[in-house]
Amino acid sequence: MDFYFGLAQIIGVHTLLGLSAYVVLLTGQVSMAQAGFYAIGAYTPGAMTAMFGLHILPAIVIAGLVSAGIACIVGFPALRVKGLMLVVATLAFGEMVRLFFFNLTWQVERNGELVGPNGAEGFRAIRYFPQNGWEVWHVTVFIWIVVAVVMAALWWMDRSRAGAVLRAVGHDEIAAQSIGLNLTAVKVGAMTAGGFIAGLGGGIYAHTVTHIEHGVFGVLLATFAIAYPILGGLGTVFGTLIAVLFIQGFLIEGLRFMGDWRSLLFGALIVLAMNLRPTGLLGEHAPRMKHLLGLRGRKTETLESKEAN
Amino acid sequence: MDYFFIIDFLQSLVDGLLFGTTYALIGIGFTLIFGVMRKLNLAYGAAALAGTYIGVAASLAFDAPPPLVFLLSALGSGVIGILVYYCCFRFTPTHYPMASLLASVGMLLFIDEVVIHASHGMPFPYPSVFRDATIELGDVWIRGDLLFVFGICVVAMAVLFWLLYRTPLGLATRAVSQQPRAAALCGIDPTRVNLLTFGIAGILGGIAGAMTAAAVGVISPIIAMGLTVKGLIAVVIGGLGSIPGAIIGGLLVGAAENVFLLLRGVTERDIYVMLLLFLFLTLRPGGLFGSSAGRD
Amino acid sequence: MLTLENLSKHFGGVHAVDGVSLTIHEGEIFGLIGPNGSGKSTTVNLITGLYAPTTGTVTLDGYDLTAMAQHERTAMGVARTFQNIRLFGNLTVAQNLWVAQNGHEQRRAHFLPRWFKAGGEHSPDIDELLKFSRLHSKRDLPASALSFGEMRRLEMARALASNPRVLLLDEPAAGASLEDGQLLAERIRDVRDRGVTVLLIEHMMELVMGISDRIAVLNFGRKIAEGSPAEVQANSDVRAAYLGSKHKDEELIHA
Amino acid sequence: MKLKSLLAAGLLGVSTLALATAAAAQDKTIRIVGFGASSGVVGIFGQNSSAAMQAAFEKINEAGGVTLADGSQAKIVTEYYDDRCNAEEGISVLRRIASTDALVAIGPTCSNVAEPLFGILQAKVDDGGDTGLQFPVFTDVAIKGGLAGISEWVFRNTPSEATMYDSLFAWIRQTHPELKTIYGGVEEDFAHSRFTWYEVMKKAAEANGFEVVGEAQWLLSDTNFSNQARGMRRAEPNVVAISAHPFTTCGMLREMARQKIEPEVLVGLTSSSSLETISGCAAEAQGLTIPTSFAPVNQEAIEAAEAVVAKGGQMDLHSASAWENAFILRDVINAAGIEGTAESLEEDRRKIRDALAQLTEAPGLLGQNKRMPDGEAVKPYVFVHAKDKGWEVLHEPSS
Repeated sequence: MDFYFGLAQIIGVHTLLGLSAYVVLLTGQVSMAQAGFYAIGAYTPGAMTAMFGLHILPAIVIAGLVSAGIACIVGFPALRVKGLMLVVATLAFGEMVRLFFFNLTWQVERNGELVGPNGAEGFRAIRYFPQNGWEVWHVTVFIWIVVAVVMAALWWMDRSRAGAVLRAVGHDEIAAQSIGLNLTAVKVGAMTAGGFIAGLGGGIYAHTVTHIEHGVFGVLLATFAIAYPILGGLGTVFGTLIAVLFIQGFLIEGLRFMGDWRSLLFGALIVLAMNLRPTGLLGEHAPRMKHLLGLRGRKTETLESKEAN
Repeated sequence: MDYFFIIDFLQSLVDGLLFGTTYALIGIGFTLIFGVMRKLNLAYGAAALAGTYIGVAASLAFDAPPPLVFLLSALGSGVIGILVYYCCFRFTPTHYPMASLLASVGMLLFIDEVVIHASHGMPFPYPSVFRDATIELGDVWIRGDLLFVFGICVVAMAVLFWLLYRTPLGLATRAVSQQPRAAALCGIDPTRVNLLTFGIAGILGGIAGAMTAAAVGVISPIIAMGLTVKGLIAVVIGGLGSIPGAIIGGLLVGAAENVFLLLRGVTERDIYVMLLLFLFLTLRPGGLFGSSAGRD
Repeated sequence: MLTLENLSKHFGGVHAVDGVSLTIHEGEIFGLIGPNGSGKSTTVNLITGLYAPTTGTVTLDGYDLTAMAQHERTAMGVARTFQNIRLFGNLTVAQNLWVAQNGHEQRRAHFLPRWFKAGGEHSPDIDELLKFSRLHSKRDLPASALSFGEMRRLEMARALASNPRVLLLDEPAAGASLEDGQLLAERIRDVRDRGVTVLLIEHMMELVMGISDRIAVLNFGRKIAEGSPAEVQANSDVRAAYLGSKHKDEELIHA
Repeated sequence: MKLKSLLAAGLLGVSTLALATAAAAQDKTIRIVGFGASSGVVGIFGQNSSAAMQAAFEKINEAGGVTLADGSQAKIVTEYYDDRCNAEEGISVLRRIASTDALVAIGPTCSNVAEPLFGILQAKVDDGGDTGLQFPVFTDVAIKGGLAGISEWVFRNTPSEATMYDSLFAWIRQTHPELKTIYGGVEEDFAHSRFTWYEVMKKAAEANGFEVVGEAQWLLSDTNFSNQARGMRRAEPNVVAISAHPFTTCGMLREMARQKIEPEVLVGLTSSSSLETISGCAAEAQGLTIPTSFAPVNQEAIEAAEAVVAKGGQMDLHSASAWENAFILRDVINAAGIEGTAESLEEDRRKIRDALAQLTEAPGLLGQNKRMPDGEAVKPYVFVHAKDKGWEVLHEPSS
């Protein structure tokens, strides 16, 4: 049973990571910096609970806030560029964060042992959960409460004007500017929100694995962060969740019985999925009730492909 | 400043510049593909690597001479490039670039895994030429094999320029990259052009992969990520869509990497390279030779 | 009300707009015409802030807009449509108007509720605008599913949603038939009657001559004439400029 | 007619299947599961480990399997789970294993998986306040020093690098008394390589009177070593120690050859004494000396290596540990009085843990392995060097 709870933990944490990229992707920005915010979020509360004995809850909230703050600061210069330039600029930022932690050694003595980030060796013994009597299922419930709160907030935002504004900016920046939207504010706002969510995710991640090191937060993780929302579809927050279930639940755990073939299938199935459902598993538009009931015509999509460009 | 430092500095610069040509080739490949499709092909580095492994296979199977190994690496990578086009770009909608972006990520993972599967992740020796020859200019040594790498890359670029500016194919490619719709109206088949571009970019990537492997003398699947990232950096420094820019960008990345290695040590090297890149991008979003300031 | 003073924009060696000065009065429909490449669209882009001018200023009611960002200009009351329609195809018709509702009503106290209240696309303001644009029945369709004419109407409604004082219409008749043109003329008058000043940039002479209170003519980035439709039509420089392109000349004579 | 025969064939198939299941149910089995990276760049470790385990368990089962508490014999069944060298996946895999009837797990292969994995286990047994997982893990491959101390549920049969390198440098000191200086090369971003240079090789060299005259650092995926090699050339070291994996070891060795750096002794990282180094750069690696806890030096070791090769793997110091673990676990199970029933699962796991903790010695392919109180092992070792496209035993310290 603990195995399923553990798997649910992984899915929850990755959902947060994916949602952090989702917010930014809504504005049309492909940010590879999410792994960097996730790393900041992992090291900060790791340090707070393991080194200074703080409670987990304030620790991860602070993690979110610190990541959000840094995302906001980085957003101003980074979001001046777009498209491929942005991909590379944010990738550079993410790598900078990773390499910062690669070089960071800061250990304090606690109960006779040195605790804290130790450069390339990583940050060991972030054992808040087991040390404080949290069973695996407690942790799982805790994670999913956080995920549910974040998803509800994002779902609400999606239905509010803020969501429409993000999508408007993502669709056409020139038109968005022409109706009086402040692009910088919108994009930096999205980046900050994304940073906050990534920070929460990172904070939880650090506590579920107990040991973090710079290598985890590399380009591959950043790629996964954007892969979840794109694979799931940008129409709704549930797309990201579905994609995380697909990748972590099906491709990684579900296909374990395939043995050697699993890793090969992993990439191949992503390619296949994007060819069959280019706008993601749940599609690009927020599915409304009547669409879900099958009333949605293919017509709108063909029209749109003509219109775009 | 002591004498050793100056020599080291010069040597780093020379090595970096020579090695930078491989980054430049990858950068050109990215730029070519981006030029005609306005899309990012993240599977590119992996395709280059896979091509290089095809060369290795030939070298292991029938002891092929180095030039043949290089040629097979380049051609193999070209074929894989075309395969990538069909798997990730041909059937995904043009107006939704994220589909092909993610498909190419899937392809990257897939190709990597196929290579690892076939090779068991083992490093293999890769043939190189002039390995033991060095030209000694005082205390600065120029490696014969790097000079060869440099030479091959320069030749590849020259051939590319000839293709782009002196042949009908090049004209069509440039037409598609500048005015895709007008080009289509003029009867240029964009699919054919895309296909050729992926093929040519693949060949360039294969050469870059082969030359990287030849310079190290060993090939391992772990170099794919490095090639991809360095190539991307070269492109954006040089400015999107600019081939001369990609070349300068590649050389700069090579040089900067080596100089920072000398100045700040290996663990901090990449921080400075990335910081430089980040500042560069945000302060000069168009790149060195970019025409349209960060648009698209 | 809206004043351009000695406005220039150079792209490299090309002087797209060259020392243009114009004054548009409150409540009028002002036509801006000129042959292809005469700098009309560049002028619009300079007014809305998409381009920064090489020299010159843009003022609205005495406020200097020149240094303002685009969204700030919109808040001041400048709105526009685009020659090649730019809608948010991923949003519904009503949402297209909703996102444009910021402009003058921005008040800090209402910031959060205004941004994070769900379902606000069903407000009376939006309903009114949708009815005005005859799009009410399509309010929940994606904007990308509209017909061409509907898209034009929606774009104009979206511009109006930002509660502008001046509306810049960049070739609103492009791609429309003659009858559509007449309908369009009525709509433009309706917009003016809502109290919005209209700057109309147009190729279709019939439309411009028919509804404009005053007209300015650009050629090679310079203003070559300004006045009432009749005055402009009589101007010899204008005739000469349009003679350069035969097709336009015919249009001018027809009008 | 056709349909009938098809149906008949189907029925026959089902019944044989049923028979087979019934037959299997009669034999008691216990499950020991392996896990580690068997795909990806470092997949070779897992593949070798898996082959070694399979070969070992097959041999054990042929000899009758293990004896349970009631005196009955049980066969060992095994499986291998791939964690792709990813910490989260490693944890997930271990939880999955713990949720089955497996008694003990052998793994993982990657040190960066091992650290977090051991972190989620209960740190001290019988500590009610610690809700960490209670499942015995007997590590074969992940070799980075000092990891078993993280949890009392962890035991490792990896060789003690500290002991081996100390002995290696002492031996070098003895056989080459004239050598004075050493230069280190280290792959900075790989936990194992880094640890082994700074905490093991460097200390061992200094303890044996070598002067460290410099260090060259590079990263896992680096392809250009000329700067690093130049520093090395100037220092003119007598001994060069390279703590890196085969890819960069080969890259560095090539660069050294190019710059004509010819130290008298060349020392390598334990993990490099594998086929990979030979495959990558046999010529340059010539003379590379590495301590290893496995070499086919006796009849048993040779036979074990052959059995593993027959399973499609390679026997090296890592997979040899997997092989040894299988036999140690057999002895432990025989001695511990395992019931092997679904009800006794938790108790059986605990018994295995306790029995492993009590071991002070365990048999190994090269002789007796010493079991340390912190769960680590000190194993017999030999020094090998690369020669003519293979590894050859250079010196056997025990003899």
